[in-house]
Amino acid sequence: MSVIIIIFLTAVIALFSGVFEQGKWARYIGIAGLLVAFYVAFLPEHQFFAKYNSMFIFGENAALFTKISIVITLILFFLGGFALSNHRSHQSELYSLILFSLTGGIVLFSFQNLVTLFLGIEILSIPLYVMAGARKSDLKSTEASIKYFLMGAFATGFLLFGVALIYGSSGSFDLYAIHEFGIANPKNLMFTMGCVLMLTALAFKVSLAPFHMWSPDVYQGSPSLITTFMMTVVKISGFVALFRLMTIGFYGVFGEWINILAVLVIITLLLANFMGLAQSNAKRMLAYSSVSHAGYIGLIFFGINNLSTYNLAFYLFAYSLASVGVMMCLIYVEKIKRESSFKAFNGLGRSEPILAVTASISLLSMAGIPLTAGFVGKFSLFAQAMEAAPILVIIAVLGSAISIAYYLRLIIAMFFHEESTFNTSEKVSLTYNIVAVFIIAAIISLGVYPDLFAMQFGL
Amino acid sequence: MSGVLLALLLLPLIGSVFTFFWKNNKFSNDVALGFSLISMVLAFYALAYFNFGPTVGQKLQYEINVPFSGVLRSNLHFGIDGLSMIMLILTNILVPLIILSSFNEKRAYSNKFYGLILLMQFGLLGVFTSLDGLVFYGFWEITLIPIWFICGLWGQEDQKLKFTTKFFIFTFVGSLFMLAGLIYVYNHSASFALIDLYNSTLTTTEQTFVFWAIFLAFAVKFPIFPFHNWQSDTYTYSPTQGSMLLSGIMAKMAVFGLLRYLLPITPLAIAGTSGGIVLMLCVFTVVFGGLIALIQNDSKRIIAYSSLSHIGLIAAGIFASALLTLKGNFTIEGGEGAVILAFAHGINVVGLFYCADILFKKFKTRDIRQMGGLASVAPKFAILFMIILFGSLGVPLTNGFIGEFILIKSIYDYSSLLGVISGFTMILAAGYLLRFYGKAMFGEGDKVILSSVKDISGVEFSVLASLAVFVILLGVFPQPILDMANSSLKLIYGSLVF
Amino acid sequence: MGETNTFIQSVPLEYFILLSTFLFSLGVLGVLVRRNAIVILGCVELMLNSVNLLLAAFSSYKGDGNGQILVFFIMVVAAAEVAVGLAIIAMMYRNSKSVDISIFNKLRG
Amino acid sequence: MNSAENYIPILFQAGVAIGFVLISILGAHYLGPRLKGTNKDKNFECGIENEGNARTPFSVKYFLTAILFVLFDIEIVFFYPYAVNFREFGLEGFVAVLMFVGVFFLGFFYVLKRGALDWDK
Amino acid sequence: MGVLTFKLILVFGLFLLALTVAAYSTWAERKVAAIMQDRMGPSRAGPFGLFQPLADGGKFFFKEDFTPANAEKFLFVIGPSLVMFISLITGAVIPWGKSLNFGGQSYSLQVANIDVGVLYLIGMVSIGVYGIMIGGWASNNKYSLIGAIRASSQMISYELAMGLALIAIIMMTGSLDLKVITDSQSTGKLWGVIPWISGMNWNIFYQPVAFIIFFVAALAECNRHPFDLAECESELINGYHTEYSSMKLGLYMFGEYVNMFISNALIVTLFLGGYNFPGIQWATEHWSENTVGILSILSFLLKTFIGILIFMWVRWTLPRFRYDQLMHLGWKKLIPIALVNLVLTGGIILAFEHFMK
Repeated sequence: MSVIIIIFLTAVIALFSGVFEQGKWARYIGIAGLLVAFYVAFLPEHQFFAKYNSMFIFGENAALFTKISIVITLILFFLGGFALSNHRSHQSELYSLILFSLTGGIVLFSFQNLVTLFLGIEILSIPLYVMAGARKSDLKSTEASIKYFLMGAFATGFLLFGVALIYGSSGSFDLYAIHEFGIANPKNLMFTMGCVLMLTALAFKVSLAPFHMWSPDVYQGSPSLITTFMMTVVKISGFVALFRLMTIGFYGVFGEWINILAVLVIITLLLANFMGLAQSNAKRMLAYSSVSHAGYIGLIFFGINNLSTYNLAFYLFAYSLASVGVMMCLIYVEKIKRESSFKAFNGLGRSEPILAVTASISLLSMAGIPLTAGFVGKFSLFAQAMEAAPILVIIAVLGSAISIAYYLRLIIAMFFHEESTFNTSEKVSLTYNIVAVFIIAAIISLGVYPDLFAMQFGL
Repeated sequence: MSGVLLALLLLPLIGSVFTFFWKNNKFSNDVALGFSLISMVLAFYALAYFNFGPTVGQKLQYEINVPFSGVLRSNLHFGIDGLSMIMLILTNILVPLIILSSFNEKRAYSNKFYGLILLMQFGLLGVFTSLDGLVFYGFWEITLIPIWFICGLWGQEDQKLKFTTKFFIFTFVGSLFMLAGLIYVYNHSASFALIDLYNSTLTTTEQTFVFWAIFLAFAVKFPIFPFHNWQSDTYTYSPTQGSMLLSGIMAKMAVFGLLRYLLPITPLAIAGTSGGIVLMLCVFTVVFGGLIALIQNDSKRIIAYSSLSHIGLIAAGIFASALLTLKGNFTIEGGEGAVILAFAHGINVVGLFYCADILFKKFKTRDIRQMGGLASVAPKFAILFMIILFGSLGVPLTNGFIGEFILIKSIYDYSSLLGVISGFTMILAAGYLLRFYGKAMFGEGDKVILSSVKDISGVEFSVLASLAVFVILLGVFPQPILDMANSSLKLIYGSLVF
Repeated sequence: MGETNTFIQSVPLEYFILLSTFLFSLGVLGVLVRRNAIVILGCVELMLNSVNLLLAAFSSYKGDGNGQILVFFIMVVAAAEVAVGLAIIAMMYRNSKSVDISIFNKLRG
Repeated sequence: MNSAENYIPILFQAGVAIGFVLISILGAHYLGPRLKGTNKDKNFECGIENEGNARTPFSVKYFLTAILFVLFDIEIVFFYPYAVNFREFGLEGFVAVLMFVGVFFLGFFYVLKRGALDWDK
Repeated sequence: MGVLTFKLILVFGLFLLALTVAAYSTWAERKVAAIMQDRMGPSRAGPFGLFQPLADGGKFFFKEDFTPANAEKFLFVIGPSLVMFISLITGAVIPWGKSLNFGGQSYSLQVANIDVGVLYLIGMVSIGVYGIMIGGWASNNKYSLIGAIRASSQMISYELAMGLALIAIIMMTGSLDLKVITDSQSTGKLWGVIPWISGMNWNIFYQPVAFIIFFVAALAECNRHPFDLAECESELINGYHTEYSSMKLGLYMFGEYVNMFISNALIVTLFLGGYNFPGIQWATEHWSENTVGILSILSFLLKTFIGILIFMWVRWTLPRFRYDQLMHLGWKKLIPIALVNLVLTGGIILAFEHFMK
């Protein structure tokens, strides 16, 4: 909880830096605050917060996911200077909104009560609605914002109706009380209905097909840095919340929701990957790829064992790193070319080899090529789900196979075109190169030596 | 002694990185050649100290076993047995020759090109020496990336990207299924160590699933009908060195994987209907490849389909012996034939591709109908080409003969009908290869071209000559390879006996 | 609490559930059918408020105050959503001179 | 003391109010004269011709005021339950409310500084 | 006589009272203005022009009921109706007097004694905005729209301050029930030190700041001077009811005056001791229930009328604000002051209780 407080205060300070015409410091304030929070996440929780345990427990798992999210957000902050250079006038707001959103995400890692779950989701989402529309005069950004907002609010409605039904049947919001009620009354219709509604709502939030229809549009229309945030931290938060809720709270009606989830995962894997093939815009392709990754992560619910949380964390971290890696490249291209079609990437390998290599390795990591973190993540998921649902794994394998086709298109665009379409005078900044090298190092080292993750993030 | 293997593995990697960042394009080929030659010397050093004894030969030597991931239950486990040694030697012979074969060509970013070739060598060596399922899979996939870049970036025509990407996706799909299969076995065994994978207890149904999942990867890599779709296009449009790597060494990954992983892990599945089906497919591939090759006019395509035919024969032999063994008649003949033909095929196909490349350089076309009469102006080339061609044909006293003979015999032992059918391979090969040779070397050639071409250069000669030496050497003296393979194969086929 | 309970409990719980479900469905239908962004926002609010009603009813029947606490939070969040939503719709109107969401087909391939 | 009966008189009062409103609207409708005419039925524009639609966009300040009202009003709603149980919560509750007020002021101050309430600009 | 019967009678009585008060407020307003400006004021209809309101009412009924051609017909009617409706039912929770006794049974002089009376009031006040907004929008007239927007912006802005001021009162009594709030002002020592007058323990003595805020907010809520920016003639003709005529206009006008009456009743209830009069405790012990009841009603009405007079006094004395000044006052002054007041109230009460222990 101290982490939440630190990040919240950082956000407030960053926000007020803009008020006092010092918006250019907001990024550094955010970075400093995140570093402090990252450090604090390694410390044991202060005793003072024990009395809020009925709402909120910042346990080991929460700390693990918090660290991951903070690392990703830090990277985004480093990228922010270039990515948000068009938003100078309200950059402090954007940074503080990112931090507020992160706060909501951390609440989701540690909720103990459906009330906190709901609040976490809203704290996570509402800043995002604003951030999606950050390019105020751009109709695309507006469209992204309004679609995200309407869909998000719609999903919130379902979530709350589910919460109400669960409260009505079990008489409590407490996760463990619900857990016990579910075990005692697995056939309670109202409880099951509530469970299904909440599952639907969270499927909306993590964009599992067929509830994904908002995400390509939103991801494409939002400013790229914000898209990256949505693809990474938001997805981490959403999945951790879903995971906690389903495996702890609704354990009693496991048999009911696991089938629904299986169907969702199958649809997601096939649909998103096929749609990804059909795209001509790299950003939109990445959006579909993000949706398809929701499908892979969905495998975590099958064959749950004591390593599941670790697998989830690893996959999410690997996926987030890869997303940042690709999006970083996309941010650069979009900035220079003012568009993000595959064609815009032509010849990037010549003019900006480091960025292009980062993007390629990230894409290969997403596809699950060995020696990248993505492979280890996918492998763990497949290995876990293989026992419980081999069919799903086969479909996931097929999905991966399809996905490699569209990932390759981007790599081809970057490396296989002789003519460079980039103006050489606009070189990428040092920060980007450092971040790029960091991402390459992280992806490769996690892929070569996966236990590093367990060591660094304290499992 | 494990240092030798470590050096052998790391040297290409270091060479790759070094070459990749080597600014000077002029010397990058020399640097790459240097690295590969050192690697070759190391390989022969390892061979020299390799213990061939009939009982010790099956034991792993030069073993490296480093704990790697506790979470994934996997170790970095490498080691060399007879089977690995053969593949290791093949790789280390061919890579320097492949690099040397490109010396005459000017290409952009040649340092990157050689870096990728060395990276490829690293992956191949890893595949052939790894003794852990996960590590094996890792190296298996790693080989894909450099070859994709090599073929895609330095390929010959506009369509290169389309076909290399097709190749990538085909093989990647296969690999993923292999991953699924390996995971299934892994879930039922203590760890990813090879020995644990062997000892996993699976029912026939489960094994059938695993068998087809893993076989798919090998079938694509071989390739075996109906997964051959990518092959001829990719071979055709790749740069010559890419085709050499693909057909000469990468296809052998599948042979190796079949023997090392598929047979011992899924004996029950092979004993069921799956083994028979696969054998049929392989035999069909043999005939199919040969027939298609007969009607091709594109030099590289002829080689591609001939390769398809030979590889099909290898796979068919392996399965025929496996099926025989499972019936109770223990035999390792198919395995022996497969190993020796794999080695021979590696050398022959590289030579053939190089000859095709030389022909292309002389005639500026790959259409054999537009060639002709070269024998009169390039006698050295004609002779070396002939030797390699004979090896590929399986003429006695060349390296192809023994392998093909043993393989056809082993298939015949299992089923006389299939044996007879697969025997057509030799006749078909004679048909298409001699047609190729005849069209290219004799007959009426274009006088203008013929008047301007010279005989092969020194580099070309040295490559072809080295290959020709191996063709004859192994044809006369194949015993060392059989000895090396023997103990490993006994172990592998022995695991099929219940 | 006790006194309030008797008052609310004079109406069967099923009525509350049915009414809330009806209102909720109405909201869902509205969101799906209508094309005017403001009306959709209104429908979302209807959904949230039907949940409030349901929670308040459950809370009274169970004699447990927690449900009403969530009602408060829902109200707050709904307000925040309305604030953000209206701002977004105002931005939309400024950019496109319309609040009809069917004009949004700019984001394709 | 709180039962449905307590609310019934409100219904009476509502009924009376509705009755009065209905009577006066309908009464005036039927009692007064009715004259029609194109010019007469136009909107009042101080004697000049009507120009365009009356529902034209107006200053965004008004929207902002409405949005801020919704936000601050809902924050005020939180005070009501606290105020009722103020004595029971004691010091701890007061500290919590002080924090809440602090956040309220943060938001207020932000809005103020960002010029959302500057009507003279 | 059953409770409900009594309530029905009370409702009617209250209705008539509200109408009468509203009607005569118009008269009083003109008279007050006349006195302040040294004029006669209405004097033709009846003695001192006392029948003037009746004449006005009649005139409203017989004027043409005009509807602009491009107005939203339905909303055009709903607007004024809503204003009138809301102002009429707001009074339901106010305790108009102590109690009356008929046939041995005691009847509370509060139409609906509900325990969330304050919330009811706040809710009704909020809905009042809709009547004005709908009317202004439905007219399809630029002046009307601007007037309506101004009016609603102003009303919601001051609603915040009003709500915050109310919370301080609620913190003191710990109840949302207006009856309880009134009762708490009848007993106890003033400031804990002046024990000898009962019925004078008024909240205004404890919460002068809240009272001032509430009073100002009430002025603004009623769109009264000096906050009647919505209908300033020089800028907006007549604001949101520019297009209205006949009884629809009458409803708006009447609604406003009823609102003023109810607002003052509320101020009296919350701050000025409600129906309490000095010595009410003594009177309850010594006099009959009905006597006290009637006295309490009179006391309540007296305070209310004084409040209305002050409203009028303000109207004819102070100049109109500028719109930016109006909003600045509401947002930048009243809201922070009310918040600080709230925190101080809490702190002082807690400290006081702590030291008393």
